[in-house]
Amino acid sequence: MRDNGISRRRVMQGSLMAAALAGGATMFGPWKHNRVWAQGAAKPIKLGLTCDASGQYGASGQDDLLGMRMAIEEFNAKGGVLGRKIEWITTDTETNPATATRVAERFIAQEQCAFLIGAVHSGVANAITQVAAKYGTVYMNTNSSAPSEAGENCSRIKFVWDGNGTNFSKAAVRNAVEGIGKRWLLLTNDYVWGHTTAASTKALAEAAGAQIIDNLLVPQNTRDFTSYLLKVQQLKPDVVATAIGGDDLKALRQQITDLRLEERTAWINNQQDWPDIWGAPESLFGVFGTTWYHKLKLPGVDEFVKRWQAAFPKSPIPVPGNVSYNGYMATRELLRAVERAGTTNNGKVIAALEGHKMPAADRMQHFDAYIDAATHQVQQTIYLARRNAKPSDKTDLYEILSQTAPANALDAAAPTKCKLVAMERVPTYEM
Amino acid sequence: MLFNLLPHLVNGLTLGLLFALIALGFMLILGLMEQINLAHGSLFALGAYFAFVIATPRLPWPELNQAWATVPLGWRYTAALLLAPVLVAPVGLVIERLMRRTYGRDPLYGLLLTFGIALVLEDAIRTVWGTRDYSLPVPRDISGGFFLLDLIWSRYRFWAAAFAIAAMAVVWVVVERTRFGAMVKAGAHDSEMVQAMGVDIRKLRAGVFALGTMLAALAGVIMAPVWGIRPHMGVDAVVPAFVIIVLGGVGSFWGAVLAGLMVGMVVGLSGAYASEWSLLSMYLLLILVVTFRARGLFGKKSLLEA
Amino acid sequence: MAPLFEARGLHLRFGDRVVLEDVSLAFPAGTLSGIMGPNGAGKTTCFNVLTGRYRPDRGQVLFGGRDITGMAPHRIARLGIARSFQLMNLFDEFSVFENVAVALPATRRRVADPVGRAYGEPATVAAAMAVLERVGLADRADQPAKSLPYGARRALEIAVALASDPQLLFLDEPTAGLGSDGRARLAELIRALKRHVTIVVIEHDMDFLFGLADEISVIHWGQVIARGTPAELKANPWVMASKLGDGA
Amino acid sequence: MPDTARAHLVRTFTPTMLLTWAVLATLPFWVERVGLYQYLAVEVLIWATYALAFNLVLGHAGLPSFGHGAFFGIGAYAFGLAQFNIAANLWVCLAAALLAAGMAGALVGLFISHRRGIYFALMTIAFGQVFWFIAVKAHAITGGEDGLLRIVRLPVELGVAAIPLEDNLSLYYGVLAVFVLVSLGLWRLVHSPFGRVVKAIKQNEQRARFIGYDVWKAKFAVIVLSAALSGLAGGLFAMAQRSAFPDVMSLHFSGYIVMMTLVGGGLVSFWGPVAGVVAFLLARDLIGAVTTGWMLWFGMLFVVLVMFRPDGLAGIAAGLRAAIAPPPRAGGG
Repeated sequence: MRDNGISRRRVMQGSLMAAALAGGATMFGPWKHNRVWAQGAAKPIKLGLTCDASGQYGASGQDDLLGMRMAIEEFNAKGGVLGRKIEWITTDTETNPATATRVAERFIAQEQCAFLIGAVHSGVANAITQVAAKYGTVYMNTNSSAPSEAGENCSRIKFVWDGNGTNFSKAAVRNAVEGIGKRWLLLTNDYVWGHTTAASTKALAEAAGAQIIDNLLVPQNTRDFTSYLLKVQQLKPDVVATAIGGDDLKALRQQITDLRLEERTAWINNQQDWPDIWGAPESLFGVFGTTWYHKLKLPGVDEFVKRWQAAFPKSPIPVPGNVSYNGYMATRELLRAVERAGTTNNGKVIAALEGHKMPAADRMQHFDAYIDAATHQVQQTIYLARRNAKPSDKTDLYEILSQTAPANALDAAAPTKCKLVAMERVPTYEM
Repeated sequence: MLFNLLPHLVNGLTLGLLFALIALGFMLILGLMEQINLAHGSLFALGAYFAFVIATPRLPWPELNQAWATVPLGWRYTAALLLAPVLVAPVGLVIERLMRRTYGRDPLYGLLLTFGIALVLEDAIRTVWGTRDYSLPVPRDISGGFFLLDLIWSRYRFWAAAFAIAAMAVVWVVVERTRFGAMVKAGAHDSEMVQAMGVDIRKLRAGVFALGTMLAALAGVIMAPVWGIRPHMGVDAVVPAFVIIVLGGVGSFWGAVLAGLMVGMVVGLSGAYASEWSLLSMYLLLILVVTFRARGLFGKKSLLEA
Repeated sequence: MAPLFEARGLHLRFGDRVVLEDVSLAFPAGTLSGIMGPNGAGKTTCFNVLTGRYRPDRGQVLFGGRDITGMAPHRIARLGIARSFQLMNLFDEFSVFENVAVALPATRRRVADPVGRAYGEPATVAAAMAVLERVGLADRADQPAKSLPYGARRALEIAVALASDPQLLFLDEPTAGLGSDGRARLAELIRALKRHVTIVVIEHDMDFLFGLADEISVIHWGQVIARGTPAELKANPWVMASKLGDGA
Repeated sequence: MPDTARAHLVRTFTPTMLLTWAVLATLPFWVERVGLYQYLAVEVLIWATYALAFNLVLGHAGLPSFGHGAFFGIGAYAFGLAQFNIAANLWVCLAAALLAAGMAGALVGLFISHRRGIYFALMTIAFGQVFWFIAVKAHAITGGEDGLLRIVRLPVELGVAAIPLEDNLSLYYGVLAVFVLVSLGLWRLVHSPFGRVVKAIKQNEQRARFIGYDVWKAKFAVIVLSAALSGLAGGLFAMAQRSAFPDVMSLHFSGYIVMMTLVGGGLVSFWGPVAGVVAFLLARDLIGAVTTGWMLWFGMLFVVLVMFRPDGLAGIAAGLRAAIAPPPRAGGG
């Protein structure tokens, strides 16, 4: 039971309704539940999976969902959490914040979800966060990597599982300035994620001694980059650092590789998501970041990939990538935190997550990771990669160039921007 | 300065030709039938998807697909270019069939009907092919880059622009120099007269719609390597198309061509010198022109204003 | 005395086609004037210039001595000039009553009122009913306009023009599509109206016009080729020979 | 003719109106019993307000606007910006939403009130895109695609007391109050002299001009009014969402409001748009829970309606009524 006013009101409405209907049959909603509990068993814990199925991040959202489902199935296979089975529900959030708000409201108020998981788009993540914060519902932002997620838009109830633009810049910029050249050009998607990422790249590059010769702002939904590419050629920079996202990047990639411009200039990209790569692998270019790769030479990775493939033989993408990985890790760590807390009480679950350390082996990364108590962001290994010239199979698209320890990729400014509200001011619940 | 500007002018020109190509089928149906086809973008997208199925190849019959895959890409691509529009044409004919109920009514109904059809087709594409992006492979001869003005240019882009010119020339000849075109133009203004000439007006309308559909699909195939293939590409195409039509003036062939070039120039130049404004530029151009020339550059008075 | 309405030297071209050439007309108050001419002679275009739909290239339109050349139609209408249309031009979704009621000066004065009840005052209803009474449609007031038979629609077309209580009424081919019965009734109606309002009628039907008009102008090729009383025109063999009235 | 007079005297309150209000007023007591949730009810009311405002242009004035989302969105942003920069007071913020959208409507109206038919539709699309683009682009003001966040559900200040609207239930009744006022006001409007003249212009612009009406001015007024009320609904939406996002200004969302209004029967019925909103949002929620391709099905339904019943649900209902009982005499209803 929620221990705020909501439950009492619900009871009152219920009795009013019962009186009105004079014992009439109760109707149930049409939602597709994944009921896994037998009659009489303990009440299951319900997770609301807020994944895009359409819009700009539809493909990523569905890949994210597979990771979450895999973690849930693993827990259910061993008897659930706290002796309770785990149920889940998902609805298309349409890569649209307004839709995400409604879905979050429904998951919390109507579906009585204990926790929410999932986001790729930062607007969607913000929308869900605002609703969740109102109810105190713990929310895992799996894949939205705007630096503001762990900065000005951080929240006590939200945990951010992806590496962000600043992390990737930190991992990439200094080496590039020293190794490649000092004349830098920025190619930036003209929206919040692009701007914040470009700003952090600019600061880091200038600190390393580079000169930013121009910053070309590319409107969102640009498909034809010819005029920018001509401009890039005219300006003749040593390095082009891009902060272009989603579909726009796919289009850019294709045009650059078609013209072989990668051979003339060094390109540094921010994070590239596996579902975006998978659609057009031939157009990978430059150096880019990721948090995980399915052919990392680490113990457990192969076995994890096999389990994933066995669970989702019909997945449009045949192997898990960073997006699905984040979905899996966020869900698994949330459920583990519930186990550690011994309750679904949100305050206790948050406490169990804050500052939690996750060994490298357990996360299948090179370095230990931890959940930053100040920003609620997972600080983890950041990989730089480029296109694999000698792939071992058709999924082997990356050549991993380096791994950066969390400490060296840390966004130092984030804690000053992030103001978490005190736990006492968060509505509490236990479901 | 001029030397710096020149590449962007060339770019704007090629872009403009492609925009004009996208708008061409839209223009035909709007100008000759006085029907707005908002599903134009979906037909454009279908053309790209069908071409993708043929060229990659991803035919739904495994044996045939295997045999076809051994054919060189050049042939597969050519087949896609020729076949995809033909395959999309029936979809256009179905839309025309549905639209018949709106003939003679307020043109608003045609607009609403095709808006609904566009939503349905976009979701159908999503259901069949998923939300992810695909790319259309292009034969080596027309892909890659070449040097011009000391810069690398996309070969495909010039090829596509040349193709756009050819397609426009064919349409011009069909509309202006053939009996079919004469009948269509007459039918647009006086359907009774055409019927008196012994022509089945319904077949004529279906013919125009089929032609418009094939042009939309053809534009989709041509644009696929530039824009990529994804469910949303239809909306990306239909919006510039209607901007160009309104700018050029409803019913004017040369208006559409000129407007396409203007939009291309404006988008190309703003992309280079005021990049943040490049997407907005075409709307501002539209509002500017239409404020001073109510019916666009070469527009005539039309039923659509009623 | 100056005529109520006067047009002086109107010229109008559409592209390279001259539609009106030096057309001068005068309609004295209290008279019924006719404009006659074959199809395409420029009669309706002339009407459109007189009522503000087109602006002439040259020339002047005067109403009560005031220059109204090129004035917007709604302003001209407010001065007290009303017109009917050759192709019927009604508010099809409205009832017969509302077609007239919306055109009343009382409604027009309240156009900026967004909360009051339209036609709420008994005087408004009475005024509308009075107009319908005059054209013989009072008993059909509640019918939808589009359900009326053709002849009744013709009458309503005139009623809408009358509703604004004009000083000058232009009727554009009021007999179009009417049978002989309908024409007779319409002639009756126009004769009755003539007592209250100055009327100008465009007509094909020579007999219809000859029976009603005080003076008739004949327009051909965009020019006024003859003018006179019905009797004078009947005596003009040239006018009669050209069978201008043919083809109703 | 007392009969005629009575037929044209429209009552301020009608049975349909009171029934609609009553159903909406009791909704929170049973919405969860039918498998729905309070927040959805809030959205239904807001979109219903928006649809009624939109139908002023589409149904009553016959102006096919495909860019109305801009006004809704501007209202939402104005509400948030007023809250942050002027005063965190409900009245101030709602007034800001109304005014800002009304001003945007006036600007657009200057360009389009003399356009007709499809040209009108195309120009509204262009303006809608411009506003949408500006909203995405001006992130310093609007927060760009991240949205304008942390908008507070402000309490109703009544001088002596303040009623909080924090939870969905109280917000619902707050929005209901606005809905009742807007629907009552619009009902009066469409039966006022101004409303009838607008209706006349819709049917026959030329004739309206020749009986002495300044058609452009009337259309301009309708556009401004509809934009302002859409903005008001947008302001409420910002409260419900606790944020404002550019997406509602996109071409798709502008198209959705046309769909909702038309499906409900806005062309023939005052209350039709409300039915359309309910149908659309329920379909989105119910079909959307089963399949992500819900628009495929709803789109087909829409296509069929446009083809066979452009008068929408209201037309179907009227058809059913006529089939059951002989039709009543025509009147204002």
